[in-house]
Amino acid sequence: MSDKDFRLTAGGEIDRQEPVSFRFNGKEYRGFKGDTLASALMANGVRVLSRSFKYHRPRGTFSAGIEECNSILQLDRAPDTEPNVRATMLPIHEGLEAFSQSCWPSVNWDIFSVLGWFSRFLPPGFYYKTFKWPSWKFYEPLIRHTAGMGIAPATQDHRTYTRRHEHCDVLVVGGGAAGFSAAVAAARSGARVILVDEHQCFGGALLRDEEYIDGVPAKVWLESAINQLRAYGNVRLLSRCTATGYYDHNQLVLVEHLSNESAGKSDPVQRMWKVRAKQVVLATGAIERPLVFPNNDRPGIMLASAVRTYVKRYAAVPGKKIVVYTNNSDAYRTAIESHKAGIEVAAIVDARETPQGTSVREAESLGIRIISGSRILNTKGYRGLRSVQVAGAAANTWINCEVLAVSGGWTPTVHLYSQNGGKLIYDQQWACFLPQAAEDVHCAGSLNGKWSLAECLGDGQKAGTQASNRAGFQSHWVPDQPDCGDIVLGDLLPVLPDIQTSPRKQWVDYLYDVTVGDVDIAAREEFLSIEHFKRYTTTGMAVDQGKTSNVNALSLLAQVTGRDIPDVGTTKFRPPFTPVTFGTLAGHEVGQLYLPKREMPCHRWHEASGGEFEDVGTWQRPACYPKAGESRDAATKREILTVRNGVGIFEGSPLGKIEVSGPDAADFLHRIYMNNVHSLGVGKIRYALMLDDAGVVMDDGVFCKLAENHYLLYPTSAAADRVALWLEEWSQTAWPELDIVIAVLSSQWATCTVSGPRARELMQSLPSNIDFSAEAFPHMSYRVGEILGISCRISRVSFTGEISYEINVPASYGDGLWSAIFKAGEPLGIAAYGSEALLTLRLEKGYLHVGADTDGTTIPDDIGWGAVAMKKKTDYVGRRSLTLPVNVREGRFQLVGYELQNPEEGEFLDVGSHVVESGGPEQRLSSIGYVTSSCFSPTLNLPVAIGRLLDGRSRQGDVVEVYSNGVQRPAKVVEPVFYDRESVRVHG
Amino acid sequence: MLQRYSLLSLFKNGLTGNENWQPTWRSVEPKKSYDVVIVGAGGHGLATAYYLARNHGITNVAIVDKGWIGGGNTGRNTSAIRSNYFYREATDFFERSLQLYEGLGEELNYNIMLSQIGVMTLAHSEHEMEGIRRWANAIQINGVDSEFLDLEQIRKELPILNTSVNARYPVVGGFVQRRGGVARHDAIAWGYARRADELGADIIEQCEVTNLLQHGGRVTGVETSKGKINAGQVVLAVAGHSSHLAAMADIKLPITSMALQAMVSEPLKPFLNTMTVSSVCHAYVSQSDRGELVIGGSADICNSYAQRGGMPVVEENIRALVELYPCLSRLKLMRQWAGIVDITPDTCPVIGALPMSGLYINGGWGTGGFKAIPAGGETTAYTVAHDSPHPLVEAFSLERFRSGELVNEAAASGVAH
Amino acid sequence: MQQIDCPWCGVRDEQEFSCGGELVSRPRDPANASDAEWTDYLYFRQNIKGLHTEVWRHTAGCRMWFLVDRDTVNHSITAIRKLQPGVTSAPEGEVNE
Amino acid sequence: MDKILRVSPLSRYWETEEGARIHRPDLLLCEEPFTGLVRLQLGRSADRSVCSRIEDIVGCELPRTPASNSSSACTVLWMSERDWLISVAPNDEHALASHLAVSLESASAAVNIVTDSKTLITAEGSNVRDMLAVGCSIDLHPGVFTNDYCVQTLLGRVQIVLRKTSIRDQFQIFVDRTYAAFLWEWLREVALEF
Ligand SMILES: Cc1cc2nc3c(=O)[nH]c(=O)nc-3n(C[C@H](O)[C@H](O)[C@H](O)COP(=O)(O)OP(=O)(O)OC[C@H]3O[C@@H](n4cnc5c(N)ncnc54)[C@H](O)[C@@H]3O)c2cc1C
Ligand SMILES: NC(=O)c1ccc[n+]([C@@H]2O[C@H](COP(=O)([O-])OP(=O)(O)OC[C@H]3O[C@@H](n4cnc5c(N)ncnc54)[C@H](O)[C@@H]3O)[C@@H](O)[C@H]2O)c1
Ligand SMILES: Cc1cc2nc3c(=O)[nH]c(=O)nc-3n(C[C@H](O)[C@H](O)[C@H](O)COP(=O)(O)O)c2cc1C
Ligand SMILES: [Zn+2]
Repeated sequence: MSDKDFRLTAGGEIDRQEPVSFRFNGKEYRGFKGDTLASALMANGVRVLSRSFKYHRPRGTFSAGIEECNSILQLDRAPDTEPNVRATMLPIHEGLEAFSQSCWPSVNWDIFSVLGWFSRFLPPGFYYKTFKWPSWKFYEPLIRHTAGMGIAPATQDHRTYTRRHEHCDVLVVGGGAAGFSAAVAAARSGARVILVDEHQCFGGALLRDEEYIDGVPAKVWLESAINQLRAYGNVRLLSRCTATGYYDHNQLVLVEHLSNESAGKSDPVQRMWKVRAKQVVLATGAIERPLVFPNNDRPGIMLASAVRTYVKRYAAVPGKKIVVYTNNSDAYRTAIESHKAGIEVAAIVDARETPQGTSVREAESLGIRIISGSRILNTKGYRGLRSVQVAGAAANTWINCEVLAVSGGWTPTVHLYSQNGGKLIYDQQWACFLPQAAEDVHCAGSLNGKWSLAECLGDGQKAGTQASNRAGFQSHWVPDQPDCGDIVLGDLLPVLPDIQTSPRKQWVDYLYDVTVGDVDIAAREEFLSIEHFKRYTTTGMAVDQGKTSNVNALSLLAQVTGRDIPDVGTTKFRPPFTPVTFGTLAGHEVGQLYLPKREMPCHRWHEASGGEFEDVGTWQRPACYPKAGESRDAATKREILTVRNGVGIFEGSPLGKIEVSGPDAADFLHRIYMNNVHSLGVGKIRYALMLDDAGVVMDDGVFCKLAENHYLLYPTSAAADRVALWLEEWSQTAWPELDIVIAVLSSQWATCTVSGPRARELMQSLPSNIDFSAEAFPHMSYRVGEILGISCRISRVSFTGEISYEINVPASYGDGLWSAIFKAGEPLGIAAYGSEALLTLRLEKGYLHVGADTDGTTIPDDIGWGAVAMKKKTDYVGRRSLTLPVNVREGRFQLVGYELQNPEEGEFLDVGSHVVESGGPEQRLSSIGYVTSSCFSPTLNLPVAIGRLLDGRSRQGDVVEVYSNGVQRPAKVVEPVFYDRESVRVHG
Repeated sequence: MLQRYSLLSLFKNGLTGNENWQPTWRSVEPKKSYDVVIVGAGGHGLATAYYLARNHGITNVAIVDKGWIGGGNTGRNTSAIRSNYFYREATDFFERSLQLYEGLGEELNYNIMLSQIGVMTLAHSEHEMEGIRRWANAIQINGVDSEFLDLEQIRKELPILNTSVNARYPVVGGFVQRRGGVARHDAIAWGYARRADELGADIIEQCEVTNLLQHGGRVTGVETSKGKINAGQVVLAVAGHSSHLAAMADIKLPITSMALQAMVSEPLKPFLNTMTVSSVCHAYVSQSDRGELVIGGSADICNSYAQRGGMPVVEENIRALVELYPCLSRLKLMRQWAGIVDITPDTCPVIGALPMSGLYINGGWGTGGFKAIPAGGETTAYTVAHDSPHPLVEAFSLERFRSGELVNEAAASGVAH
Repeated sequence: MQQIDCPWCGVRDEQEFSCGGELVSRPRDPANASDAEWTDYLYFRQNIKGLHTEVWRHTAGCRMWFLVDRDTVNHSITAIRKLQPGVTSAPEGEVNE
Repeated sequence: MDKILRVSPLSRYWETEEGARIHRPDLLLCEEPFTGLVRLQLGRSADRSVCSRIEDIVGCELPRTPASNSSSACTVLWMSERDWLISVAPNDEHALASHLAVSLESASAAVNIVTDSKTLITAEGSNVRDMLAVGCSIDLHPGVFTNDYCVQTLLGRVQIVLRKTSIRDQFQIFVDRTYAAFLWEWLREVALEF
């Protein structure tokens, strides 16, 4: 190992045969397959990877996992870039390119680091205390400039993300010793098992620690456990897969990383699993906790377990000379492994007076210098640690080193457990919060405060067996007692700086630069609740969500406020456990698949005939059919005039078709509709309103009596699905005694409407057994028969004001029927008309459009149906509400027509304009009505509009002011019918 | 005497080692009795206490909260502020609130970081644009700023928005209230608390009200986890817990409690300078001063008092966000949470007397009561002090659900915020 | 996401269902119900914090309505029952459709 | 006049080279247009005898739970209480419907031909469960979703009826015709993964 070389010559789980080149901050480096970006940079001797958020201090890799708080980088070049990527979790691949964030001009020379000098003037929450004068607006752009971490990409993401739903008996989260022994136990019982781990390789702590199980290296045990599990048909093992959220009723969300390379369109980069587990085993392990001391954030200061991981797993050397600083015996393993790897271990600084444990003895026997009962007082080295100052016997000596491996004990990874509402208890001995036993969640291993391998294995077995038993499987397996050697763990001594006396620049939260001094200030200012404290100081609010900082912070807060740690408690744990890419959450349902859409049976005809589609609810409907060179307006006008003067054809398939039959059908509908149902004769059609129980008009549609106690309802297109559910709801919940059947047949039928003065002529030209003459088939009646050899149902109802035939045929004949009619109509000059034309046609005739001309306050009387509503004496849905005070008083918004005064050619009132009045001392404008439908009528060559107006019926003939976007126009209040007031034409 | 906050005070305190900062408020133990007990130290409860003292000289007031102040919806909302309501009653009220917000930082001597980035409502079809026109015109008529935007203007103001005509739901236009924006949620609670405390009110945390004391049809105090507290008048300002508290006096309310979720992305360098709202792509988003995107959407589907939500809404919100801003798909969700909102049938609040003498409610804020905090506090204080409703909230009495005189904003504010 | 055990179809994800809110009963004789009784039914809710009974419909499945006893604090479901004839509840209008 | 052609909702794909088919390794989806469908619904008063009359006609028991029963002529799928969907070979639905209608004459019942309201997509291959699981939250494990089991559920947010046939790794997806094209596009996108 030369001076420049930070890679051990042997060992590690990297593939030295497969070099990988990548770039960091523009410079090219080489690593090996199996490296993470962090390990590869370490092996290249790169120490400064980032700058901190507030003071822009240089920072290096701190951990080897998801808890990373420093090495958070920008991946790929703008604009196709991805911010906030953890270098510790990212496997490198050829061509990878990464950058430091939050620094300028470079990570080594960052101009904003001057902020560090002013830190005393930037206490926590300083922004609440200033920038108020002249206004926040004035300072905000400046402050914002310093905010944020990565840069958002500016281009569309072309990667795909997929998902999978899955069910299992036992889900095991965590692929360490505990997780695997749980999975094996559960799988043996025959249960369906899923095991997930967020890392590339399974094994958890086994990948860094030299351990033996029953005499064989733990890695061999792991290998055999993996193989054993793979052999079961019912087991799924997922690596690079994080359980991010634990939701109601045992639903867990897993995010699986599939590949890194900028993949082709068909290869999803991530998969979100939504798992419903009967039982859950959490074996999420523990995260090592840093120690808090002055200048504890320098590049080269790392978690002790991480140092071990880099050395053992990646054969990467964080530095040539190491000091270990610990309050427990576990970190001695770092000294031992480093020593064995040939790295100089300058000393182990142990806060405890008399360190004990197997690893302590081993370190001693290797001749490693142990300074017990001591502390680190300070550190030096701006862009990389150079030396540490050690308190105690040797009179505060400075020891040179490049790496300080710290361990303040372990924090069980309780996140998922707590997300699900699990309660925590504080363990004094190990100074950490542990899960309490819970019903359908089984915790195991370090998560449970089990620190030795043997205990973890046993705990895992127990959890796996319990879980499968509770899921209904009998596990007859007698747990074996793994022999992991005689390990003595030693104890742990919590060490916290004394806030009152010690320097302020000791970092608690690295990412957001929260220091010991900040804890003190927040406490002084009464931010005593841990939740207030978090928000005021921003501890734990950055991308790592405080994985390494939260426990130190709350312990310090407890100390400074003289409370016990359990009384301070933790902040709330929330999903996701680690951040989740938006694309993964969106899945396939973006772009054209964003929301389901519906096509009408004659869709392809419209498409082929130049129909311009628009979304009407979920439907794709042609708005109009412009011919080559024709504008939309011109097309619509042509379509309207064709319907008024000749014949047009319209697809009305979205209309609902619901049949209600059975002995009580008439009674049922009589309770549903506002209008009388009993008085309708067979073969006849009636227009009727449906109200909700608050008396508000919900739908207007027609219904037809097919036979005694057999009705066909045609709710409007917009309400078709809702009305079907509505009928079922009343039948099931309110009047289950009524014997009826509700058949929802809306999709079975295509509806082609032929409308216009020559509609009859056209119908009569088609081969049919139906007599279309005016006498035989009058308006508002209904016939069943055959047309063009297809069985059909035809109703004579009109939404245009012209003679209309709504022809219903089984949907698969719709397109054929339409084409045939269109062909037959060509000699008559037939035109297809779209939804735009229909809106104008119905407006000219004053036909109401529920939902547009009415809203959630409109009752029948407001639209002129008051008398009918009150005529029916028996109860129906909504009737009782019509007599509430609000519905019988003066001052309601009533349906009226408006005639724009002195219009220019083609001009009409804006839909959405208001009728205004001014009054009061300040002559303030107020709205007394609206325009709800409006157009320039090509038929009448006049602007027409309808809407609602305060006491509108008594204002007929008045000229009112209509307001839209600053402009007022006079309009006359008229009857809301403009064309064929006597309805001669429909009846023709 | 209140310690004034300013650049100078920061400097001075910096020089003296930051050791002289005073408590922002005093969290105290309850006295035996108060003139007014306010239940709930959210924005509305704290503001009520402040205005009771400032405008009406009533200072023998306690604000009790079962947890920490501002820990309810005030501390967990997406902090959208606007006054673009449809009905006159609502507009006047929310406009008053916005005006108070505009001077609040100065008034409280606390930077609430009001950021008037504008709230832009998008329309995705001609038909939707018609509805929006009706809404925006109503706002203009009511004397509040609202500006129509056509597609070109929107493109210019928001180049990263997906304005392709081939989008599944292409944007066709919209309108913006420029004075709308966001404010720092926590600062509202802390700022009001600091001043209410200074003016004499007692802030009592970790004190759950477990019963309402009554005598002869009149409320006489509250039973709490810290014992009995007598009171001349009691105000319920407990948002999602309104029904639960009112039930202690056998009063039923027209309120349903539901979980409303919000979520944040990882922090990013500023790139989004407007809040957008869309009802088709049902999500609203803004970027905070710390850099994270703050995202909200619709409520979870059923009654809930659990302050957490489920995945369906998260997926729906993010999907909508990615649909509006396809370039955001590589960003990551950092945290999701929920609050319990108190939804009324007309989505307007209930403020005023309850059918028990001395008992008042400030609630029913549903998904949009953060923007209402200053006016809510001001009018509630008035209503309590005069035992008669403030003119701005006469329309929002409980009685309207008996006569049917709802203020049906549901139609106007299609998106929850 | 919650899971609801449809009495007909079995356990399904919440997304297949619509929640109709707490169980309320429509006055038997609306014409003779007072305004107070009627508006009680229309607008006022107990909105219980804890165990309550509510109505759900399996909208994407069998489209049947049924009763669920669910704790609104922790979302645990203790019982699910079919609507018995005679047990009436009021349709909820526009809820979540 | 020309005879009027029937058009399936996926007709546009039939005109392409591969037809309304999605072919991936170990996965095949295909529309089976015009599969005959009859919807049978009974009112409250319909009793056991009505059911046995029907069972005589369809040749198998009416399932009472989310499942299907088959006879040589048809498959009966449970839809809801007193509500079944019966699938038969194309064009056989007319005879079945009139047969049922005649025998149910006086009972409170509805028999409707609904062939045109849905289309049938068969999905098969060893990847079929994984593919369905992309957008369907039902447990598709062969030990749970057994042969003849059938459910109404959501696939890619579209309502479907999903039935396991007796053929290994084969499912039937009945989808509303108006949503069929959307679902097909969704399936095509999702299938790319396999
Ligand atoms: C996710 C989300 C997003 C939102 N987004 C917006 C938005 O963008 N814009 C907007 O204007 N509004 C928004 N809102 C609504 C807004 O947050 C609330 O309407 C507003 O904060 C309500 O304030 P409050 O003071 O009434 O209630 P809260 O802040 O909830 O305060 C009520 C307090 O009462 C306490 N309490 C409850 N029960 C008891 C008891 N028994 N004893 C003692 N104390 C008790 C609680 O602990 C709580 O602190 C949102 C809400 C949520 C949840
Ligand atoms: N002696 C000590 O002080 C001490 C302390 C800690 C750990 N240990 C050792 O560590 C081992 C603990 O075993 P273990 O199995 O409990 O833990 P582990 O740390 O070995 O394994 C847990 C695994 O779960 C993964 N994980 C955590 N949360 C996850 C999530 N949400 N989604 C996916 N993966 C997730 C982690 O990345 C890790 O790989 C034992 O060998 C023990 O001796 C010892
Ligand atoms: C406007 C706003 C911005 C937030 N930004 C962050 C953030 O940057 N980081 C973070 O961890 N949480 C952030 N939160 C969420 C809080 O951490 C917390 O989840 C929320 O206030 C609800 O509280 P609870 O999770 O403790 O229940 C933010 C919350 C709000 C309301
Ligand atoms: Zn069901």
